[in-house]
Amino acid sequence: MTSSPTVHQPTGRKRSRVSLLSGWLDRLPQPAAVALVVVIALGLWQLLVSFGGVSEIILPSPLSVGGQIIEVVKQLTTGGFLMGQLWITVQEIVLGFLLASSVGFLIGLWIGQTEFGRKAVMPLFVVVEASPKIAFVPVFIAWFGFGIASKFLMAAFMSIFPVIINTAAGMNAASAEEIRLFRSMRASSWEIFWKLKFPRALPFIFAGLKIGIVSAVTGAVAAEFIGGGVGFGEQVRVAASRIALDRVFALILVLSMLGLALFGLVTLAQKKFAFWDSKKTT
Amino acid sequence: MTSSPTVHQPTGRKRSRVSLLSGWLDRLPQPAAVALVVVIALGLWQLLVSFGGVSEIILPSPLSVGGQIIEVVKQLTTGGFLMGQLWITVQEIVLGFLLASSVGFLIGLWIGQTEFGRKAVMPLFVVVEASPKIAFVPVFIAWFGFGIASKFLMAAFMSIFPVIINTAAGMNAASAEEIRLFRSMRASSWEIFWKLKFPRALPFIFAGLKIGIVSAVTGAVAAEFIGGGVGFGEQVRVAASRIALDRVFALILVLSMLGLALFGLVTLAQKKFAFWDSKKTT
Amino acid sequence: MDVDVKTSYRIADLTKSFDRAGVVALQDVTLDVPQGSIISLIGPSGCGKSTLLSIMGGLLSQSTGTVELFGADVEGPPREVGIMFQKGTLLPWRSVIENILLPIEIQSGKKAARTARPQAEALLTMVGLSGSEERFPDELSGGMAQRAAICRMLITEPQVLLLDEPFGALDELTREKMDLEIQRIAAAQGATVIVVTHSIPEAVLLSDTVYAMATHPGRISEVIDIDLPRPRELSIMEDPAFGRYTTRVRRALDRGHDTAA
Amino acid sequence: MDVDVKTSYRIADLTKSFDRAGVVALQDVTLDVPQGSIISLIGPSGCGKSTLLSIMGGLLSQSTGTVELFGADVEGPPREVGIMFQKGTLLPWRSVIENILLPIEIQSGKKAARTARPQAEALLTMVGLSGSEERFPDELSGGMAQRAAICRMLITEPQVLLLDEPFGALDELTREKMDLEIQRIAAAQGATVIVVTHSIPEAVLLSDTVYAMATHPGRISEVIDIDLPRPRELSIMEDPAFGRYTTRVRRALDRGHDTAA
Amino acid sequence: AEQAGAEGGGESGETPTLTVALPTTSCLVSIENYVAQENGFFEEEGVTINLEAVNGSAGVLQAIAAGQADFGGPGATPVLAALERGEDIQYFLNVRPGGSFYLVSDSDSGIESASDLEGRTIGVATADGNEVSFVDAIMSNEGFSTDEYEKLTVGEGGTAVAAFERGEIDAYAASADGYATIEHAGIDMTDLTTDSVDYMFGNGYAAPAAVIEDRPDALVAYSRAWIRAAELVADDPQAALEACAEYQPQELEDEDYALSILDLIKQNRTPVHEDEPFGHMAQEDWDAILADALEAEIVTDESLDVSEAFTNELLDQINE
Ligand SMILES: Nc1ncnc2c1ncn2[C@@H]1O[C@H](COP(=O)(O)OP(=O)(O)OP(=O)(O)O)[C@@H](O)[C@H]1O
Ligand SMILES: Nc1ncnc2c1ncn2[C@@H]1O[C@H](COP(=O)(O)OP(=O)(O)OP(=O)(O)O)[C@@H](O)[C@H]1O
Ligand SMILES: Cc1ncc(C[n+]2csc(CCO)c2C)c(N)n1
Ligand SMILES: [Mg+2]
Ligand SMILES: [Mg+2]
Repeated sequence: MTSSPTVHQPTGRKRSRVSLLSGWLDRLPQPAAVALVVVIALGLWQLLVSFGGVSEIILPSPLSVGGQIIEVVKQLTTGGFLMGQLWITVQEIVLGFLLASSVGFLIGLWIGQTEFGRKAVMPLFVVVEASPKIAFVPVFIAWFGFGIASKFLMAAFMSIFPVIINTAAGMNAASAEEIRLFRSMRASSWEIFWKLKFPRALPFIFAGLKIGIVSAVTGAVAAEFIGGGVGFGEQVRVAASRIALDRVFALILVLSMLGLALFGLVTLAQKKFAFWDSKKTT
Repeated sequence: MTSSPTVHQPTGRKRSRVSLLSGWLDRLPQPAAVALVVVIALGLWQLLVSFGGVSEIILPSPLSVGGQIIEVVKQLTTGGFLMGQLWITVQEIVLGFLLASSVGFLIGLWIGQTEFGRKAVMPLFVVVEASPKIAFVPVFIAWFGFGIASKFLMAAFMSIFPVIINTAAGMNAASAEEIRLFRSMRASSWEIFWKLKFPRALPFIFAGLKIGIVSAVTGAVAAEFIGGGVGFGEQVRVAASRIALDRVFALILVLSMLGLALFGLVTLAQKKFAFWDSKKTT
Repeated sequence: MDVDVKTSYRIADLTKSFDRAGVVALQDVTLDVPQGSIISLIGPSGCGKSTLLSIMGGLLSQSTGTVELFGADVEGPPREVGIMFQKGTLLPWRSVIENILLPIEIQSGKKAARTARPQAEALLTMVGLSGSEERFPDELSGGMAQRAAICRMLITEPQVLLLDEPFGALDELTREKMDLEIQRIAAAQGATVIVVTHSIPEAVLLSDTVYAMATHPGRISEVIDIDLPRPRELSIMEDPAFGRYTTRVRRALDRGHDTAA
Repeated sequence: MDVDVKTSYRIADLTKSFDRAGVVALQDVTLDVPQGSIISLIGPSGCGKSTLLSIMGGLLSQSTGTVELFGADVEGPPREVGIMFQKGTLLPWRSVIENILLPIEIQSGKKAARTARPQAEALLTMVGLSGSEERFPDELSGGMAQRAAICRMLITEPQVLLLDEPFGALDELTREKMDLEIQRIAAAQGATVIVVTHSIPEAVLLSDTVYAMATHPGRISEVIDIDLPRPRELSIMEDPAFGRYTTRVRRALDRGHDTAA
Repeated sequence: AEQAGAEGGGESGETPTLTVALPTTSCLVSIENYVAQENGFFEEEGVTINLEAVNGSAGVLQAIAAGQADFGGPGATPVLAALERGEDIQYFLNVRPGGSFYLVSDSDSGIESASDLEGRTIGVATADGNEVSFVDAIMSNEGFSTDEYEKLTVGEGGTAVAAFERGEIDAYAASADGYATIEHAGIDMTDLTTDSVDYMFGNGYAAPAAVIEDRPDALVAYSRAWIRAAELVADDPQAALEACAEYQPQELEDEDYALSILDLIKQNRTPVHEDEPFGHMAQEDWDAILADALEAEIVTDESLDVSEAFTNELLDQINE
């Protein structure tokens, strides 16, 4: 919705070679840019394997991982076992993220909006967050059983903190003038929050959600690692315990692509809901 | 440095009971507020243990954990073994955090400042972050051995993402007018960054650092969990496998207090470096 | 103290200091504003005009002294008051019309805001912004943004208007038109208007009373009653009496400028 | 085209449209600014004054047409130009004096900024802000912030000044004083000044040429040369010629106001 | 704690339902359970079993304490630790009497026996519990005190391999699957285990005393089915592998690897006390394990009564 008129680049000195390269990179279309990065990453990876002095059972080569990816995708597309495991993990991630983002948002508000929250509630959450959360897996299993409940709660537990901290930080983003304007209109705290502070906090909140969604992926997987049982993370663990490293990496890549897709969804939501904050003319 | 003149509370309706309570809570001095929260948390915890049907080998009672805390503190203050383990972990955390915050800051800049970063580098980091990072522990150990190098690198690895995402988000925080002002002064990209975008990004960056420092604590501990060897996290694991849950919780609490202290340091730094962004008059 | 129904604001011995900056922004300000009158505050930059308006609007508390509106102490933004600030401050995520309807939405909900849309459109037409309803603030010129902010303040038809340099970014013609509109609105609704301005002709054209302020410390230095018939037209500016008033106000201002400023 | 050393800006057939908003902000603007002259742009709100200034300042690119400064195409903020925007925009984390020294710091480093501190203090004294060096922007009144922004623009002693309603938030007296300062600075440094203003007397007092603009679409509607001797004093405003010029400018403005605005 | 399977348990006429918490999510390591389940042995013996897998003995004991599982397969030492903490949990079936740990070295290292390990570094998966006692027991039997060799915690799987590759360890205390895995990773292993650790049996099955008291028949039924399955695994390992197809197909992808694990597990099932019925536990073995646990400070109460930790009283019915 915001217009972005063409602007001049700052000139003056001649453009350096670095900025020429960087300009060229910036103008690459996304698929080409991603392809470039992927090729470089794979190249580095292959170099590490070839010259890094690490055997394939510790760091597999891109090639053997590629073969395993084909294998994994084949197993996934033919449905059945692996697809079922993935589906379980997807549910854990999505439920965990939804829970973490909603509860984390509320706690973030509490911390960001009240002195009491800042002074007393925040330390509590810092203490909880600073503990190795996997130590709580048995407690979760004890209360919520072996099913996905304990796993998605763990995923939520592991992804809630970034949402809390960023929401709290965002509550400070509205300017003093804006708050004065709202107060002059006799806006209730609720309206100041909902119509001013919340929109102003969106860039913070979305940064928190982006960290959160990715943490939910690793949270669900970690819960499966420790809590045992089923799910895609468990498959990674089994592969790892077999030292089938190429398989481990292939499975991880599938999970990561899932994470990237979910991250993309959050980014899309940000574009939609914080449209007015999109890239400023530089 | 900013002046905060006294302001009226919005009136109109009579204050609700909720807001009276909340006002009272907000005016509590910090020690009292923290004490209140701690007492409530301990009370709930004791209730869960007493009536939640949870055995002591799953969730120990506050009382027995209290006993263990005294024990742990005693062992710590008399120096020797446990203190040595804690010191190892502290080093891992601090080194890991310093590495994560500096490298994460640079990568965040790259992502926040360039199209190429946003389109191609960011997805790479999302993919890496969405993978269960503990799966890389063997690789780290293969390269860096069982000493603290592999552990603090793991801690850095686990805490870098929040710094990246928040730094990148913060790069968008300067207003269009401010950027125009700097361009009119023929500021170089470097100066626009250093004198404008960076200060404006500080609230974001500090939120990222706050998440990062806490993640570094859990990262170091997780690395010790998986990678074996020494350190405080390993002590937790030993206690856990002994099913000495009271000991586990006591050790975790010590770690958490350490996390809280480091978090407090970051908050202090924020107050100092982003003084102009401190609490706005509500 | 007896409540005088003819008085809107009654300010007595008001002092305001900003301790941190070590500034006495206002000293011993005493001021009665009859209901339905238009008064203006004029004075050198930094003499405390905005501070006084903020205190009257219940957004800032005085250090000492009393501020009453319709006989009641001002302890927060009073229901009857609409304020327009020196900085317009439109919300970037709302279109122009949504910005204007914001006070309605806040005070009476979204439905009421939808219902009030025709009034908002009429206001936009009045200030010369019809057709810009759906534009966003960053697409407006400085003066357009200021006019949108005026509409936002007028939409609730407040009984008391506090205006802080409302027309500073407008050209003279638009500004004079706006002055007449304010006069018309005040007369039609019996509203009281307190306006901060730097334009001497505007102060004389609009006001029943002009309060000239002086600085270091900020205070009221002179009170000039403007005895010109209402409704006033622009042609009144040709009137010799108008000229005499502007000269008086100008002299008062000169005296208010201390050597430091 | 031959380079005329006597010309600073040479603008030909400039058009600017904001496609997204569907607005033609400027159409067929042609304009030569002799070096060392002071010109002003005056016109109804939204007629494209700020847009034109932004283009001249190399901050926005025109849709069509050419903009040259000293014979070279403007393709970014030119070295010789200092701009003051309609919104002052001080950085909240810098004290007043640090804000003023910012352009020096950016162009010549921290050491140069320290060295230039006396000049900054002199400028602050000139605008009546001495003593506020160490205050922070949120402790300033609107007019004080505007004056600080003026100092920030003047500190680099630019050869060309682009000023967008620089004195809009100042009282008339301070404003007139500032006008004289600008004239003095321009004469002393041989600087070219292009100023957007809504004040007709200010335009006449300052300018060698007044460009009256009209809206829908934004364009230059009339060019009025002001043949008054320099240096001008405030007393010149009593001169009947001055009155005639203000009337001419006012008429031009009247004509520039289309029915919609 | 309430019992997970209680809904079907008490009422007559219905098959009792029990939930078992297995200490590993590996299907191969707990193959007997999956074979019994897939072949309907549990039902045939008159019990319905839910298999739940967690990661490690602590998880098993916690799941039992939480009532999420009725019984499970913890190690002996963790059971002693739980006992000390007031959980009245008892072993009723020792299914790995042959033990489940191996001390192995890289065959290329020239280390042929435990006696070659003087001054060397021995990797252990975790710094706690069983592996440590296991290593110390073997080494002290060779006449070495604990300061005559190093122990290094290196984790399992990949990190253990990395430790060998970096030359940080000369030997490693592995469980059956760990052994098979490292070998499968291409490092040729030499088994250095001596019979001095015969007393150290592997994970068996344990239940709260109340369950053993109230529902012995269900536990017996489970155990009988388990033993039938074990026989099937021994007779036709290839066929047994099928049972894992649904639970952990990944483990079957390399049949050699899978079969080598089954072979190692078969050794684990071989009784040390030959005249006793399968599942039997000897008081002296428990005493030795308790001594190790006290030595390692996993248990601190020297007066702990090991006879509380196990019961052989179901074995007659089970083996009848
Ligand atoms: N928040 C604050 N903290 C400290 N000092 C302040 C604050 N706000 C205003 N002041 C000081 O109070 C004095 C009066 O400020 P005020 O904004 O009321 O002036 P004003 O009359 O509105 O001026 P202008 O015409 O320039 O807007 C000034 O000296 C200003 O620096
Ligand atoms: N970024 C933008 N996107 C879309 N339209 C714009 C943008 N900036 C300005 N405009 C439009 O261009 C026209 C000219 O704007 P400009 O700011 O130049 O006016 P102005 O003459 O400076 O007015 P004022 O006196 O009110 O400041 C206006 O109609 C405005 O809405
Ligand atoms: C029935 C049975 N299950 C697992 C193992 C092997 N195992 C898997 S996890 C672990 C350590 C848990 O304390 C051990 C020893 C076994 N030998 N017997
Ligand atoms: Mg003001
Ligand atoms: Mg403008």
